[in-house]
Amino acid sequence: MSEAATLPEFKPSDYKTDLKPVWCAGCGDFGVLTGLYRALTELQVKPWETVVVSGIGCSSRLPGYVDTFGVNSLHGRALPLAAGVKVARPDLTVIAVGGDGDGLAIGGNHFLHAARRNLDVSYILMDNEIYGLTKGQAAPTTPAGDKTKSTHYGNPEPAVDPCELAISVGATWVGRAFSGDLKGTVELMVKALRHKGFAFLNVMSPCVTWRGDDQFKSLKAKQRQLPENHDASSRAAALVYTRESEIVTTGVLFDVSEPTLLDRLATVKVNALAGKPQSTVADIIKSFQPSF
Amino acid sequence: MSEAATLPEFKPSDYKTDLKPVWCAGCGDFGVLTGLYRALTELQVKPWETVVVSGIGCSSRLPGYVDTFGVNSLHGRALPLAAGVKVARPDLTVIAVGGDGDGLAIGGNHFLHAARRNLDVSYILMDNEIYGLTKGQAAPTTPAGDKTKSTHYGNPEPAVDPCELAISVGATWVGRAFSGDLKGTVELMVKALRHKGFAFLNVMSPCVTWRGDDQFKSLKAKQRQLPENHDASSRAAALVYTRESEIVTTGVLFDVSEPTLLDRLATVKVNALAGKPQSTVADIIKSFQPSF
Amino acid sequence: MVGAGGDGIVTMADVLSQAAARDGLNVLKTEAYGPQIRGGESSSVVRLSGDPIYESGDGADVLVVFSWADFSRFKGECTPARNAVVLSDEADPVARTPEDLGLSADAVWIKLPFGKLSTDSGAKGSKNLVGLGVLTALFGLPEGTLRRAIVSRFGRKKAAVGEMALKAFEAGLLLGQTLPPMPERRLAFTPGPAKLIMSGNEATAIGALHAGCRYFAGYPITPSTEILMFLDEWLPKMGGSLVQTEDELSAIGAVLGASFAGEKAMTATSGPGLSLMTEMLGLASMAELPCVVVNVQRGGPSTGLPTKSEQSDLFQAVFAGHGDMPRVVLACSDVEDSFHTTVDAFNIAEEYQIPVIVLSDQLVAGRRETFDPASLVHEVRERRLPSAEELTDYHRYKETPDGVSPMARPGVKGGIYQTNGLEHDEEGSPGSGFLLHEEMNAKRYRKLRPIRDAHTFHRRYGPEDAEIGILCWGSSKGAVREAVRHANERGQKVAAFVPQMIYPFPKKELEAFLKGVKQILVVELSYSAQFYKYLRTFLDLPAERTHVYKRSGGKNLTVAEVDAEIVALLAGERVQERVSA
Amino acid sequence: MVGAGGDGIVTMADVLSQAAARDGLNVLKTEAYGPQIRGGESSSVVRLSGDPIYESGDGADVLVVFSWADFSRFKGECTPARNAVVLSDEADPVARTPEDLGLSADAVWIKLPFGKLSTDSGAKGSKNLVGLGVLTALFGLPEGTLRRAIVSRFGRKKAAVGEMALKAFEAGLLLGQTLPPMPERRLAFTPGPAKLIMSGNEATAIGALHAGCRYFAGYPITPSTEILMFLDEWLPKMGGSLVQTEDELSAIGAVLGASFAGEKAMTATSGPGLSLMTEMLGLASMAELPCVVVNVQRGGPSTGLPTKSEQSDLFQAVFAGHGDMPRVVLACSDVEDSFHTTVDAFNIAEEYQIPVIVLSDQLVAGRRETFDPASLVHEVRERRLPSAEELTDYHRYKETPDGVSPMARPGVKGGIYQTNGLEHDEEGSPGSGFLLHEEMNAKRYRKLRPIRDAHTFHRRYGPEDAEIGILCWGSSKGAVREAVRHANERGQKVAAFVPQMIYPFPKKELEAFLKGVKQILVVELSYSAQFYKYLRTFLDLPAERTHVYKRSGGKNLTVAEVDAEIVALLAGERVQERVSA
Ligand SMILES: Cc1ncc(C[n+]2csc(CCOP(=O)(O)OP(=O)(O)O)c2C)c(N)n1
Ligand SMILES: Cc1ncc(C[n+]2csc(CCOP(=O)(O)OP(=O)(O)O)c2C)c(N)n1
Ligand code: SF4
Ligand code: SF4
Ligand SMILES: [Mg+2]
Ligand SMILES: [Mg+2]
Repeated sequence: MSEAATLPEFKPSDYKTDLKPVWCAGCGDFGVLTGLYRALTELQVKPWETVVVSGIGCSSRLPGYVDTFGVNSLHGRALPLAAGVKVARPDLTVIAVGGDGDGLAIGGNHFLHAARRNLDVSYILMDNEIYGLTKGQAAPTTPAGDKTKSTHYGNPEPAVDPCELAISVGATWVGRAFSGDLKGTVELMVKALRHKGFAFLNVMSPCVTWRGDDQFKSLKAKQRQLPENHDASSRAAALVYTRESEIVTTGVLFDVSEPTLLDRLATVKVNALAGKPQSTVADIIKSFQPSF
Repeated sequence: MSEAATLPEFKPSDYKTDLKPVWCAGCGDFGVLTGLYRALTELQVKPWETVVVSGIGCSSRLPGYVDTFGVNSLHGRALPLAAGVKVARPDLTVIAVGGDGDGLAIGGNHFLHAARRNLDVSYILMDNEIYGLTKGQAAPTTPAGDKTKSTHYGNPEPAVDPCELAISVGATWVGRAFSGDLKGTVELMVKALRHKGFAFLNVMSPCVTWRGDDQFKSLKAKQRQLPENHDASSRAAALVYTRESEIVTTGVLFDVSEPTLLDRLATVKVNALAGKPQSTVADIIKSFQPSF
Repeated sequence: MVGAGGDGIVTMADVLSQAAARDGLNVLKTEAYGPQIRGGESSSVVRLSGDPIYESGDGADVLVVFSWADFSRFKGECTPARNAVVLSDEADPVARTPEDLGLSADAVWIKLPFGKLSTDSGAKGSKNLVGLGVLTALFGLPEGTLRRAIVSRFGRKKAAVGEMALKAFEAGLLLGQTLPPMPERRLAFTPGPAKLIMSGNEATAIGALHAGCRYFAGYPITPSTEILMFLDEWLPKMGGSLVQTEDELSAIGAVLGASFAGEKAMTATSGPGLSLMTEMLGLASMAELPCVVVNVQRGGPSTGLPTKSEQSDLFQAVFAGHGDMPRVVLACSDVEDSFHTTVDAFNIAEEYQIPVIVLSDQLVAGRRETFDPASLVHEVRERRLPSAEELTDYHRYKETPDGVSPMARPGVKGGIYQTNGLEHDEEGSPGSGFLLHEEMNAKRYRKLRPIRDAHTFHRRYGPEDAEIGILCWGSSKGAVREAVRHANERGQKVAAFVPQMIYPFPKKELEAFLKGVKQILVVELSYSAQFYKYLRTFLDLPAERTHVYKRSGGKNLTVAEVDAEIVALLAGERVQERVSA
Repeated sequence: MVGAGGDGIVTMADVLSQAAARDGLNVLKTEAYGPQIRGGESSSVVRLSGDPIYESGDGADVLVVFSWADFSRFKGECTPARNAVVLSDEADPVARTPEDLGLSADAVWIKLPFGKLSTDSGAKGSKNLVGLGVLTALFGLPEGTLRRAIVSRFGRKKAAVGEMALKAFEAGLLLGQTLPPMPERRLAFTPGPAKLIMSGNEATAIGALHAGCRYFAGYPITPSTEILMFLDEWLPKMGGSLVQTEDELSAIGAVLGASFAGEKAMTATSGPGLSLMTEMLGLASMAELPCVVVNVQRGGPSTGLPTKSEQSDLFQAVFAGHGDMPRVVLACSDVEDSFHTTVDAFNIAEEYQIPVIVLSDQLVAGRRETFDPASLVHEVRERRLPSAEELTDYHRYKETPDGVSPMARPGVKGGIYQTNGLEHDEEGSPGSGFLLHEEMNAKRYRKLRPIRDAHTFHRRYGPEDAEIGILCWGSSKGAVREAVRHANERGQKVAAFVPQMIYPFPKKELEAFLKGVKQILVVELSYSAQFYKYLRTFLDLPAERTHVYKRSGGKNLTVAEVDAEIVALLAGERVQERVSA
């Protein structure tokens, strides 16, 4: 890193608020939060030029702990808010965060369309395969057959692989991390934040309360790094590492460069002006005055 | 067809109501409607044991023209309604229909989850690459760059391929048809209706009013049949025929057999009863009476 | 004027309106369509006058019908006056009688070869221009201006097309000149400076741009889509952005995001969309995010009557939302007012950091009206930003006397805060203590007082010493105002009060209006009498002197309806109507 | 009782409640938690009596505190009476004084080695059971039943665990016996037959099953999730189905689908979810699809105070939705009532084909209460189906005197129809004519009349000749009822009226109640006084004799608050409060 040579302006603690996380001791989200502090530090993002937006859930409490601008919005609506911020203010760094229920159940449609539009936002999903905040109901990522507080006799629904979904619906950068692997998580966050366009990072982030300590151990055991020679520009190659059950592959699954929503909206403006100066309200009003 | 041997009980006209479609002359949806009459006839489905559910849009007017039970619900909500009907009454044949805006914009989340659950419903999407009823705004299927009533300077959003989406999110049967090809459409509808699980049929159904007559002609020119040797059981093979631009391949892209939502809910019941007789409210009440 | 698909009714009405506006006439134009998606029958009512016009008029002085079959589909939307001049196509196979139409003896009915003449003139399919020609000859419409309007409309791309169109017009003109003149029916007016002519939706969109709105997110829905389409054309030319979102949840979400980011932002929708936005409006209220939501009412409930007007989203606008959720509701009552109300909406939203809902309706939004370009002037207010000093120890939700705390813009050092929809303290940090909740509720509601005090928007028509006081809102204003004028002309002491601010309500002003009023008449197009019930929540409306005229929408309020109520009231004959639960 | 995470407060309260219910005592138990997701501090109030109990009581007679640091987080949720017996852990590093707690001279404070004794007894981490033992010895709780309750709770899986738990209990018991006895403070009661004990959410779910509900679709949300989880366990055992949907839009959509298909169906949610369902409830109203939506209120607006109670979703329930949209709103006021209200909701929904919203709240839904098993009896009504004759020429939306048209079940030959959210004729075919719209609005609203006439659900407490009439609803009933009893005991003529049916409202019954009442006091936990404003929409509430006691939720209504209002009112000292816009 060239930044390392000069004294960095911001330390990880500069991104930390005074609020004590409400999370359970041992919650995977602590790892994500620490990772984010470090990733922001590595990128030396100015806190006041950064907005972290979330929905509702344990994981969605995260913006309160990051000393940048932040919005803890409504369950499922992180991405619409994030889109509004970014399109209105392209100068800001916008990061959306939240849980698997938030992003894939109630927020699924926004995920789909943010990815399709290649919205210039990084989206970090804390995937614990459960609804944490509401005390342990099945999420769209909960494996079929699992017993939860809302699936007493086994979950009757197959789980979705968030990375597969992201790749299929148009995300231009897709990664998978494990919050127990801090170094890897930071690395991936940095890459996601550097990506131009919609970057989706699925962080496996255990819920010790509703999925048990086992989730940590089993993820640790299952974690594999992507092979060095993985071709992240190939959709087909990326899809090989989705719907895994016995292993969990972490790394940058997919990474392509496509015009982003902001690029395309900029083109719209160019086309609209067609070389002429910006219009004023007076111009518009004039156009309503019959002038034949 | 073995049914052809005996005199069929229902003719296509038996599935027709007295209501005159409000569609523009030449609208592609006429082909879909005629196709559905024929498909129902071929399957000899009992009209009173069939429910056609739609959202809102030109295409969503269809249930009013089919003499089965029908619900013209809300914009984007055909699939939730259809799910309620089917789970509550597995004995009924349930068909969901609607437009690309209805199913992929506002209704995108339900599409995603209905497919993931492998809901036992056939879903026929009339894809005209536009919002017809509201007079010509861009749909999620409108190609990038196209000018519409809401994209004066060219659509800044890439289009989604509904079939790719369906395959990626878990539909177990995915087909593409062209409403100008009645025979092909009927064949595919019959197959979709026979499929056990979530069957998604994307019918390219031109909007002559907002996309012009060209859409018909160009689709006709672009239409290709799937090769005979296509392996519909392979996700990867199916995906080859998505995101097409110069051609439009029709046929059964994907067809696999997986436990359906109803199968899994049946298992839940079996697990719940664990061989014991059904519970009564009295049993429940008793469980709240301290008995130590 | 009424015709089948392809008869060009819409164009005919449009050309006429444009020409009249060009010559400084007042114009009010409405349109209606059949259920077909496109190419179906249509009708249009154009009212022209040198005097002010408040609504469409109950009965047309002149009725042009190309197809009687289609005419019958527009019952209630296109009715001739009893003494109307009716011009119909002699080739129409359907026969009608003056009795069918309720015409009186002094009506005039002329059957003309519109279709034939159009073909003969060489401009096939131009019945509408032939019709315009006839009208011009018969009623003294501005001939030269109409010619220019036609050329401008049809000849823009190809001069030949314009000339062809003119031929049809001239043919009609000639035909008209052969008809017995009706001097007493001719339009009397002096040409003046050109007026603006636009729809309520357009005025709303222009109001937004004038107020500084540079971000719009929306999802199409009749009858509001025109706002989205208009802004799609203009916002990029003004450096703004528009996103057509995947649904209304996303639209209002993006608006709040843009607002948080410091932009003036809005969305526009209609009933179903507003219902979907209910939860997100609560976030706006709780997190104190300025935003403007324009809701163009149509017939409800549910998908209802998407192309018809109604005033039944009042409850949704004023009361919807879980929890105690302050918001502001404004209503626009005509086209010009749509501009001003939208600017007011932004001013209030930004100054008080509160969601503002603008209730328009299909009637106002869809009709075209003329007005003076000079009237589009309106002060623009801005958000309160933290001062440099405030930024040294910034609390986003600091308690203030008026409840408004300075709101930092992202990018400003020292302005950092995290907001949320959870109850929160002055910093924005979540808290669930009762006292905090009570204080914060009080802070959020406190803002309503200065809003009401500073913006006592309402109109008042009729004499100061009125005996009958009519209360109505929104687009009902047109018919009520005209009815009040009629009554006053008859010497009856009738006045009307029309609030522009619906919530909070200009209560003092209403109470002042009602002082001395003997009988109160509430007029509205809502089956369940939403306006009346809403008024009751803060106003004592004694049963013995309060009357409610309410009905479903689907047909615009007519002057005759209001007239009849006034007359019955004055005669002591009005039966008290039971308002259902 | 209050403790840190791990102190086992919840279990302690639970075991005590179960044992008391077993012995036929009346029990009312509430719980509260800190903001931590899990493992944080918690508190519980358990009230026991041989007499009826209406609410938690304002101050606890006995306060057990394992940690004073945590105690301070439950201000308002766990307060000792002035003369309370306080039992605290002598090892607690935080010091408190009787003055801090507002104790009077006759209070008793004993510091005990809860933690130490638990460790010494061999059952480490069982402070709670030691505490139970002490309480039993001091206040004469049913010793034997408690032992059995402990064994049943802890020994279910492993007998040894049960025995260990018993040891801690016995250690506490012994300790308690060494303390100076307080005979006047002992619980006096005669054991009786066991009572049921359950939460409001459980009673609601059981009510639904009793009413015949066999389909549930829902999305988790505090504080309603227990209903979903309960039904997830029981519905499949009863042949029913439950689907946890992707969101609330889908939940209510699926419920309407199931209802169309002929099943009794429901969903349960809380404010944010209800807001999201607004549009779909309009479809239910328009298409006349029976459905039940249980809304467990929490603090709002927006995400608000998710774990606290409030009565601020009244407007949303009664008024939300674009268009004129009839619906029915019921409110349950205690646990047993939750059962009956839910059955009523299904009965009304099914009989009248209308969406019914049941307003519960966190207080009623989350607390546990005892009652007699025999009280869970309630008639069940069914949907009106078309007769064989009606099926020969079936019109789904046939006009009828009460507005209810027979509804065919899919699968029935001859019953075919297509429904929709567009305005429609008797067949269900779309139409946008004004007359049709007016007729159909009338049909849909007409149903409210028989509903109101047949179900005049309300409660009335206090003397017939009351001078003060209190109006409240939902969970406020408990404190109000108790306050009325106090007042009556003081000889004051105070009565209360508590509707169970909120919309339509039992207006005649309320008017009868108010006859003779001199002063009216409206009591509610809504900052903006939603109930009061709602009452005004149909009731004249003269300012000079109407008083409103309203405040935000977040803290339950106490008897003392209501008492104070009554006293002030009677003394003519109550200052008229300004209700904000
Ligand atoms: C509209 C709405 N519906 C439901 C809820 C309740 N709710 C809050 S968080 C949550 C799910 C939490 O799961 P997830 O998003 O995976 O986050 P986690 O707690 O697991 O981090 C739900 C259902 C809500 N707040 N708003
Ligand atoms: C909640 C809501 N939002 C918007 C609308 C308006 N609306 C009706 S149909 C439609 C889109 C139509 O497009 P599509 O679904 O593709 O159907 P098509 O008309 O093209 O067949 C829209 C936006 C609505 N009825 N309800
Ligand atoms: S409940 Fe689970 S997700 Fe929530 S804070 Fe606790 S461990 Fe983390
Ligand atoms: S507008 Fe388009 S989609 Fe709608 S009926 Fe006409 S041709 Fe068909
Ligand atoms: Mg989760
Ligand atoms: Mg379409």
